[in-house]
Formats: sequence, C-alpha cells, structure tokens
Amino acid sequence: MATITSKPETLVGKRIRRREDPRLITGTATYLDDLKLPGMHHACVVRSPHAAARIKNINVKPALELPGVVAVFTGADVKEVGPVPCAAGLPGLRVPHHHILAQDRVYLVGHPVAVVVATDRYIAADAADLVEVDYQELPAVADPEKALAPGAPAVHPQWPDNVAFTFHQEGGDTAKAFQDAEVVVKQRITSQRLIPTAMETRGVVADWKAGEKSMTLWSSTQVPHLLRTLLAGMLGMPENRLRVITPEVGGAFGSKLNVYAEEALMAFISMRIGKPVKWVESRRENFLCTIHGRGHVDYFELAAMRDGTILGMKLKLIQDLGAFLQLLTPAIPTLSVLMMPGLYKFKNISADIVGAFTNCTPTDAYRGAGRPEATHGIERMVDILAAELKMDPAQIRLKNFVDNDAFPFVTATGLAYDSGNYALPLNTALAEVDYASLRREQQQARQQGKLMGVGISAYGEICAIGPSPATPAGGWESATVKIEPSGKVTVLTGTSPHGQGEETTFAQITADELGVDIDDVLVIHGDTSIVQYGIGTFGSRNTAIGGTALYYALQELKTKIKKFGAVLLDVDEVTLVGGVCVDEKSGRSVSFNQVAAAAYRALKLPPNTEPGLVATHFWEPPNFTFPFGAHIVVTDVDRETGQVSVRRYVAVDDCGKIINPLIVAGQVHGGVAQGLGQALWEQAVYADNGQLLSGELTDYALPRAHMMPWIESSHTITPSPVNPLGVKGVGEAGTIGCSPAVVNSVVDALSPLGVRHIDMPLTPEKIWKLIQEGRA
Amino acid sequence: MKRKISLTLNGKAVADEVEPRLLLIHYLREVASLTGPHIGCETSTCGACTVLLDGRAVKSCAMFTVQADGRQVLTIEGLAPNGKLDPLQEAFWNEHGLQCGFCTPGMILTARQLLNDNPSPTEEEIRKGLEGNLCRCTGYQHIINAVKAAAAKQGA
Amino acid sequence: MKVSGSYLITVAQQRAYELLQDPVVLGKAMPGCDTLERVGEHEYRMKMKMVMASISGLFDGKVRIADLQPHSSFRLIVEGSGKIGFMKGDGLLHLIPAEGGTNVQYEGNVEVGGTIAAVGQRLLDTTARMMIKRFFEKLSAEAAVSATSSPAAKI
Amino acid sequence: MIPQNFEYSAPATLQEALQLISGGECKVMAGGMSLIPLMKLRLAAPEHVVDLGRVPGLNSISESGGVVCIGATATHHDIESSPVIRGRVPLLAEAASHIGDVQVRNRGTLGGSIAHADPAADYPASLLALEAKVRLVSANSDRTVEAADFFLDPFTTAVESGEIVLEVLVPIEEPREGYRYEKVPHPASGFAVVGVAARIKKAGGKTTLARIGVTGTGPRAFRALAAEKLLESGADVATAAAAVAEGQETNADLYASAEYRRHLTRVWAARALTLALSRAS
Repeated sequence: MATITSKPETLVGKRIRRREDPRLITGTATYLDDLKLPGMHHACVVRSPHAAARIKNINVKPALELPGVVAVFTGADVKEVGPVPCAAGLPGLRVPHHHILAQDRVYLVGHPVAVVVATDRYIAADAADLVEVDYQELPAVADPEKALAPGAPAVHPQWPDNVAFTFHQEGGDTAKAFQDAEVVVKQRITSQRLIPTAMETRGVVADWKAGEKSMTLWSSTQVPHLLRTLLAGMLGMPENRLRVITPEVGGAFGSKLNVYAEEALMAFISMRIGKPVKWVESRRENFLCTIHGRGHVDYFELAAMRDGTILGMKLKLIQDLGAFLQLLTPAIPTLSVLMMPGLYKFKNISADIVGAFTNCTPTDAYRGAGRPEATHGIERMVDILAAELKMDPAQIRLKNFVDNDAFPFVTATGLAYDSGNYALPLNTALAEVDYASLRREQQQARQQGKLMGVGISAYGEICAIGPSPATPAGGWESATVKIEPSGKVTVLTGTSPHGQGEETTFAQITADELGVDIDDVLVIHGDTSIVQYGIGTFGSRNTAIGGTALYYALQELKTKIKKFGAVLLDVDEVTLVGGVCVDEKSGRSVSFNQVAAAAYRALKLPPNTEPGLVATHFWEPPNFTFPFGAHIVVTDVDRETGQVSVRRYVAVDDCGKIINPLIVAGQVHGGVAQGLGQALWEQAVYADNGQLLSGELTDYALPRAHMMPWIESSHTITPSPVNPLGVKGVGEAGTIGCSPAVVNSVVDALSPLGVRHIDMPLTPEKIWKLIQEGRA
Repeated sequence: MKRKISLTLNGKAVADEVEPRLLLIHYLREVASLTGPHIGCETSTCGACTVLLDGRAVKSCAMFTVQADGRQVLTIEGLAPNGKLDPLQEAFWNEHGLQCGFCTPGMILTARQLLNDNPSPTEEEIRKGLEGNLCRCTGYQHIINAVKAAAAKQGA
Repeated sequence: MKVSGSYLITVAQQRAYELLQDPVVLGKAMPGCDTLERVGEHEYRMKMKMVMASISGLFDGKVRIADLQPHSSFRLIVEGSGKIGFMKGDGLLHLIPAEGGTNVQYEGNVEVGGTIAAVGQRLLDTTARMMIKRFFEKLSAEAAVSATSSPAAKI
Repeated sequence: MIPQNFEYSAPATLQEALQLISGGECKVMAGGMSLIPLMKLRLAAPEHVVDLGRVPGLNSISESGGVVCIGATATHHDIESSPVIRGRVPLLAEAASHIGDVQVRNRGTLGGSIAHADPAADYPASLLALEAKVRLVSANSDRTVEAADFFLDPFTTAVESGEIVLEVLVPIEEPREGYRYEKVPHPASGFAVVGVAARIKKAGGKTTLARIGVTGTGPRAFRALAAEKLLESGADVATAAAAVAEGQETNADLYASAEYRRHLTRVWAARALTLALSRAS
C-alpha cells in the first residue's frame, strides 16, 4: 500500500470557475421550455383585462371548435382543486380563498379565467383569443393608502376595510425614548412596487401517468419539495406519487419561491386529458401574474439626543399585499420590522403593520424580501437625523453601531446578531473612497454650482433563513453524500440553486473535506424522487444552511471512511489526509478508492458498521446569520435635467467566510444592479383603475450594461459562529446595501437646495422639480 | 399556407415547410430542436433569443422564419463546433460572466459580433455594444471582464 | 388620464348642440366608428374598427349622453372593448357661443385597459389627444356640410 | 406570444411588390422591427404581409447630383456604417447610431421606421433638419414629398394606400456644416423622450443657416422654425433653444410630463446647437 505525505491543496476560498457553466455557455442546458414529451399538449391561459369585475358569462364554444383544441377549462371545472396556499400565519389574518381559476369574480388584471389546451402552442394562443368572457366591471383600488381610506372599493366584498391583518411589535420602552429625546425626525418613505423579472419566465410541464397513478411535474421553481407537498394537498394526491423536478432555472430572485395557480392547473389538466401538458408564461403574464416585490409606505420617526445618540424608533408600515396572499405575502413586512434596528444599538422600537388588499398583483419575496425596505428606511432616517443635527453621516453611524464586544447582541426586536464588526467595513469603504478629500471636492463643486453627492449606507441583514421556529415551513436543510464503489462522490442537496453556483461551492467543500479531486464530485439538486426532502433556495440560505448540512454529512462519512481504512490497514485508528487513510505509526496508507471499494465489497466490516458509504444529514440552524457591510456611492446630478450619474460605487461587504470569491463578487454585483434598479429606474405603476401601466419591458426599465457603474467590491471577513463553515450568506447583500446609499447620495447632492428626502425611483423629472423648487 | 424554406443552420443546410407566422425563435427551438436561443420577452427588448444572421446579431423572436429563407443562421450551438469553445465562451466561463445562464447564449453571440466589428473594445464600447441584451443576475461587470478577456486572447 | 381642451365649431350654439347629439353625425365623427345603433334614450351601441398605422382592433362599445343642459352642456360617455383591450372616455362638454361659431370646451377622463394599456403607456396621451382632435375635425366638417345643406341652420 | 396567421408574400421585384400592394388589404414589412412585436402582442393582425426584404437594390445607398439616395430597406446599421452617409450626411449616421440596440439596428430599416412614424423615433428629427425628401411610389404613381409634409400625426404619414416608401433623398451636408443629434433615451424602450437634430452653417462668424428637427416632444416630429430664424438673425443658443418647443403640442407619459418634456427640449436643443456650432467652421 502506497505512502502519501503531501498535503493536498484546499479549494475553499479559491476562485474556482463554475462547474455548471459548460452546459450554459454552449446552450445545452435544459430549461423548462426546452422539455419535450411525446404527446405533449400546450396550454394558454385566458386572463381578465379588468382589475375588478363580475363574470357574467363565459362562452368557450368558439375556442373548442378550432381544430387542434382538445379542451377548455373554466372556474366551474376546477372548484374541487384546493386554493393557492399561503403558508404564512399571523394572528387574525384574513385569507381570501384563492381559486386556481376565477369563479364568479376577478380581482386583478391577469386573473386566470379559463385555460385552453391544444396540440400546439400556436393553436392554443389562437383559441384563447376565441374564448368570450362577459364582464361587468366593478370599482377597483390600486393604491394601499387609498384602499385603507373610508369608502374605498372593497377588494374582497366580505372585508370592506381592505385590511388583511394588523401586526404590532414592540421592544424596550419607546414612549420613554421619545420623551427623553432632544430631537425627533419624521419622514414618510416609500419602497415602490417592483417586478422581479427573472429572465426566464415561469413555466410548468405536467405529465400524469394514469396506469401508475403518478404525476411528474416540472416547474421553474426555487422550492421543489415544498411545491410537491403543497401541490399534493391542493390536488388531493398522495405526496409520494407526485414527483417535482426543477430543470435549469433562469433566475428567480424570490419570484419562484411560491406555489402558483398554474402549477396546480397543469397537473389538473394533465390528469383530465391524459397527456402531458406545458404552459410557459409570457413576459406580459410574468408582469401580471408572478409576484411583485416591495410595495411599502412607511412612516418613520426617530428619537435621538443632540449628540447623535439614537434612542428609539417608531414605524407605521402599510404593506400593499395585492389582491391575494401568495405563499409568504403577509410575512414579508414582518421581516422588515425585525430588521428595523439595523446595525445600531438602540433598544426601543415600536412598529405597526397594516396589510392592505389592493386590486393588484400579490406582493411576496423579492430579493431581500422585507429587509431592503427596512434598511432603506433606517439608513435614510439616520441621514435625515445627521442632517438635522448637522453631523457627518459617517460619524453618526460609527457612534451608534453595536459595539464589537456586545455579540451576540440581542436587538429590541428579539434577534440575536451572531457576530459583527460594523465599523470595519465602513472605515474600509471610507478609506477606499478617501472620504475626507471627497468632502473637500464636494465643497469645491458646490461653490461652482455643481450638485455632487456622497451617500453612505451601513446595512445589516438577516440571512440563512432560517431556524425552523422562525419560518413558515421549516428552516433546516438537508444533504446526502454518496460515495460510489469506484470512489466517485455524489452530493444530493435539498437546496435548489438556480445561478448561485452551489454545484461548484458544494463541490469545493466536498473535495476539501474528503480530499478528493473536485472533478470526482457531482452535485445534484431539484428532483424530489432523487433528492431527500429539502427546503429550497431563498433568503441567502444555500451555503450557510445547505452547506452546513453537507458539512455534517461529510463528517459522518469521514468517520466511516476512517473505520474502513483502519480495518483495511488492520490498525485501531487512521487519519484521513488528502483522501488517503494513513496509519501514522507505520506510515502505511490506503487510498480513498480502495476504501470505497471495500465498503461496498463488505468482506470485512468494521464493528457496528453497515456496508456502503452514504450519509444524510438534516441540519437545523440554531440562529440566523447577520451579514453586514457598507456601501458608498458618489453621484453627480445634472442641474439642468435632474439626471443622476453614479461616479463611484464602493461596496465593502462582510458575509463571513468566503468559499468562492468569484461567485461572491458575482452575487454582490447582481445584487447592486437590482438595488440600483430600484433606486433609479424600476417601478410598477398602476392606474387608478388597477391597470398595470408599466406592463412590459418597454415601460419597466431594468438596468442594462450601459446604465451600470463599475462596482468596486471588497470584503471584510467576520466568521459566523452559527455554523462550522463560518459563512453568512451574500445573495441579497448587494440589493439591501445599495438603494439607501444611492438615495442618500442624491439627497446629499441636493441638500444645499433644502432637499431632505426623495422617494424612489429617483427619476430625472422628480429631481428636476426639486431643483426648481429649491431655486424658488 | 405553409411555405418552403431552406437555410444554413450552424453550417448545415436545412429545409422545412413552415407557416409564415412561425417566428424564427420557434423554428430554432421547436422545429430544429435547439435549446440555446431562449425566449425572454415578446417586445424584442431582452436579447435572450439573439442569433447571428449572416454574421450579424439579430433577435430571432422578432423575425419570421420565412425572412431567414436562404440565409445563414448561427446559434450558440454552432459557435463551438467539435466542442472547441469560442474564446468568448471560454472567457465567460473563466470570468464568471453568467449566473442563471438564461441570457448567456444571446449575450455571447452579441459579444461575438461586437468583437468581430471591433477586436479591442473599450469598457464603454462593450457596455454600449451589449445594450440590447438584458441580464438580471450579474450586474454585467463579469460579462464586461469576459469580453475584455476574450478580446485580449483573440488579439494575442 | 385627464383630458381637456376646446375646439371651435363653425355653427351656432343650438345647432352645435344638436349636431353633437345627432347619432348620424356622431357616428361619422367618432374615429373608426362602423355602426352606431340606437338602443335607448340617448344610448347607442357602437362597433368600431380602430386603425392606427400597424395597430388595429375591433371594438364593441356604447355611446351614452347624459346630464343634458340644452344647449349649453352635456356629458358624453364612450366605451369600447375588444381583444386588444378596452377604453372608456367620460367627458363634460360645454358649448359656449363664440366669434365665428361655438366653442366646445371639454374636460374628462380617459381610461384604457388590457394590452393597449400595458404596452402603449408611452403613447396613450398622444393618441387620446389625436382621437379627440379627429373627432372634432370630423364634427366640424359635418357642421360645415350641414350648414351649407340646411339654410335654416346657418348662423 | 404568437402572431395571428397571415398570408405572406416576398416579391422579388419592385413591380411585383407594387402590384401586390395595389390591392389594398395588406401590410408592407421591411425589417419588421416595429411590426412583428405588435403582431406578437396581437395589436396588429394583418391578413397579408408583403415583405420588401427581398426586393433587390431597395437597400442601396448612393450619391448623385448633390443628393444621397437611401433605399427604403437600408438598415440602421447600413446607414450608421455607410462611408457615403458618414462622409456626406453625417448627421443621419449619428441619428442611426442612436436607434434601439445593435440587434435592432441590424434588422430595422429606414423606410420601415419612417413609415411606422412613431412620434418618438429618431430619424424624423434628422430628416427634417436635413430637409430630406421621401419618394413614394405605387403601381401607377411616383411622387416626392418633403420630410416636413411626410410626418402628419402619431403613426400617420403621407403614404397612401398602395404606396410604399421607395427611398429617402438627402441633400449633402457641406463639409463645413456643423451637425449634432442629441437624444434623451427612455430607459426602458430606448425611444427618444426628446431628440434634437441640429445643422448649422456659419460664414464670417455668423450663423447663416440653422435647421432644427425635433422628435419625441410632440405628437409628430417638427422643425423648430422660430428657433432657426432666431439663430440666423444672430440670437444666442439659449434664446433659440428656448423657442424650440414654443407653441408645440407636447407629449406626456409616465417618464416625462409635458412640462418636463418642454424643458428637456430646451436643454437638449441648446446642447445639440452648441455642439453643432462648435463643429461648424
């Protein structure tokens, strides 16, 4: 047996190019719309053009007469199918029954009214046009504050006040904080409705095999297992006879963390017609029928002392829920409230949430899900306070940060911040931009009449969502590691990555722990028949929770490998180094492949040990993780036109330990792009009658290459004690840190004109008007 | 009424009968069974369906198949014949120029035209050259790095 | 979307008032109106074919006249819906005697929905104004015709 | 999104094309960049599409007698990269480079764009400033219309039933002329919120000729005649720019109100004029 002494190179922490990329750069990856099954039919959904209307009559006959059309279904056909589920529970929550097809009334533009099934997608589209629906239009309301006003049209007639829930959270003694305060600043701040716009729209293929009484359903989803459980419930089908497969998913950002009507509809249709059926969302449907994000109107009050010490905060939060509650809709604003303290040590907080129904698309988790709204609010309020006190915005933050020796720090909202060094990224960013000279430059610019701004945000976030008691459907994650007899390693993760790169980072972790070549590791996800139950991908949880589950499964396997190694070497104990079991005394060793083969050949088993090398671990995290960071943005505002240009973007993020710097940088860049999108361009605009006016990509502006600044991204590293990998999560950091930094920068630029706050998006016209008013 | 068309697809001659309304993207995906070109919008704004038509980037969702009759169409599948990656494909991989990958085939093909026209573009020229392709994942920065890297490699 | 404006019609107030409520004249003046058929007091069913460059669509609609204040004002409500969406115009028209005829001042609201609302936002305002302009131009032309053909209606 | 079915013709000669469309009920298509997205949304559903893309020579760009002739099916890319246009009417090349994106410029055509007459399209401003003419032909007519008489209303042009845009005739800019096309692009659609094309001739330090075309601001592209006169009579740029949108009906949408659009028109007119003046010698 060979003797090996060299220590293998570790992969964790290295820029490893992604293992998922070869199929993606060659166009051979299989996204949902690439699936083709024998006999597959195509469905096209007929949707309401009205935001509120009674359905007087539906005539499907002309559609049925079109050659190639096999069926048309309406609300009456699907009555028995369970409602689209809402998994979030709040005391007193009003949950409207959300049928998968409208019954006698529609509640939003895009509400599904009928489904046409045809042999070909072109015929299905033609037939959908032939379905005649007679509507009686009803008054609609599209704005949450208007919906809450007396006399507003009732979205759901049984609840004329349009209130889905109210929620109060309090910590410390806010009344006293406001009594003691020397200064109180107040501001109404909105976080506008956004449209997530994953580049791949949603899609579903359902294939019912009557003979086997089993269904295979492919869906572009973030949560295959949760989808299976909930869908089985909706359809009244045994969960073990429903297989959900997630093909390649073309982006999601929270919008595919849901259970949608079309998933149940396609399953239902496939059972009815006995053929596989496919539905792929059009972009217009995606804008109307896939969840939106944000939709806050927040009234903030901040109490402080004249020296800048923050004492407490009050918030009245109005959440625009839309017409129905999707999977997590009412839970999202509660996350905002949890995050209200930001990185600051004040302990007095009082928050009231009102969830308002509107005749609009439901809101739900979109990148950051409640945390960007909270961070935007607090980071704006800190700047408003700094302006009020004529303090430097960096200094006021440094003064109020939680102290380094205070961790785990328990906030007024009951969170226990795991670890932190909040001044570090801010000071790093300040140094990077050379803050003092930037301020001098700004002074000179102002003297020349130029509008230049420097904006800071110091953000914290809640990642690794989350401990099970804090999540609606379980917050643990699972991993199985199988070492095959030939020594090849297969990892089955319960997460469902779709661009985040876990096929690579999990392979890095596995290769390091087992000491095998990374090319010998295969990471599989997204098939409920292959992968043990898992929760899925959202809330920056993949690596921190899924990676930790994997880590522990690997530890179990390592123990077993060592047992087999000891048996093979006929010693009591071996060490596992670089995939080789070594008897330290004699120096004799046995290779990984030899151990793997022996474990399956099972000629000689270690005591109390089963054959095979498979380990599964379900890991329940003891806490969330709390990444943080500081973003600094330098902007120039064109005084004549109000146009904002971002001159510099510096992001210093701390997401704990980094498995793959290339992937982490990508997450930050992408997050910043979405934050910048919200700050400057994106906005779902509804007309008073509930029509979505920004209804296509020709009106809803996404950042394009030429609109983005260069992002200077770096990291500080404060490991999380919550998990053995020391990781925190980075998927949402860029988005959360970005928007307040941009708005703070532009408000700073306009502050000589007396501007104190601007709501997003910072459109040129809005800014131009402020400049005009400031001049007057 | 169906019409006969013939075109050169990824270097091979193909002939079919198609409805005039059949969009080129659907021809490529449904008839020719390719999976590289993707559909991301219906307003020809996202560029996920970009292919090269006679060497120039076009949005195949805003073209009827009959318009491509007699012409050369190159999709991402044809960019790496015999498995040898184009420098751009290699660079997108090395520089992490993609995450979910949905926009990637279109992005690479538009970048291919850009580098054909301008072998050493500046950052600004790259940004402008890619303005017809939306990516929701990367913030474009690694894409720009990839195009620069591919340009450098091609120039070397 | 709010719309307002005014247009001079070269007939006297009373005649202008009559013209504006004459279904034959309305039918000719409504852009794209194919048929206008009376279904009740001051209420008509309308079939329209809207054509604007490449965009075209058939609309089934209603025209209603309400709040009549002879000969000074009334409300005109026009609704139409079709495959590409729906539209609703609700306007108050004031007829004010003016030099050379009658000044028709209008003020109202235009609502649209469906595909045209979602993809045409950029052009809604421009298009609505163009439609209103065309309506008054046609009406004016009708007024001119009626003025020459009917001596009694002359100013 | 899937278009409704239609009959398709791809005539191989101009005569054949004109015969086909003389029948009326058909839609002429060149690149399809305007038409096809509308057809996919089913906002347009022509029963018969006549594709001019295969008429040979219809995309030619040539120069003769002080005029550059640009065939209707010349693409925006052809125009932005044509040595003739870059050399002789660089303002038009500049305008073409602002249209849509790379892919759209590869397919979209001059004739298709102007016949579609989107009130926010880029070409009309330059064609007006260049005092271009549009040649319209049908099976039994052949006429030439001034650009100023071509754009009538949103999506409405002087093209009559049975006619097509055959070519656009652009008088050559003198080498000493200054020119500039400035545009505020809509962040989502790329269309001009405001687009100003300016052309300036100077002699002895004085502006002897000013031509200003404006797109995006109003329901149709227009020439800013008052501002042109002001410049030609010695007014400064600011004064002329302030007069550009005066008296013009102004568009409004979610992105820019009428008031802001008027303001943008003034600002960008000043910027275009300043650059054009600096380029003139």
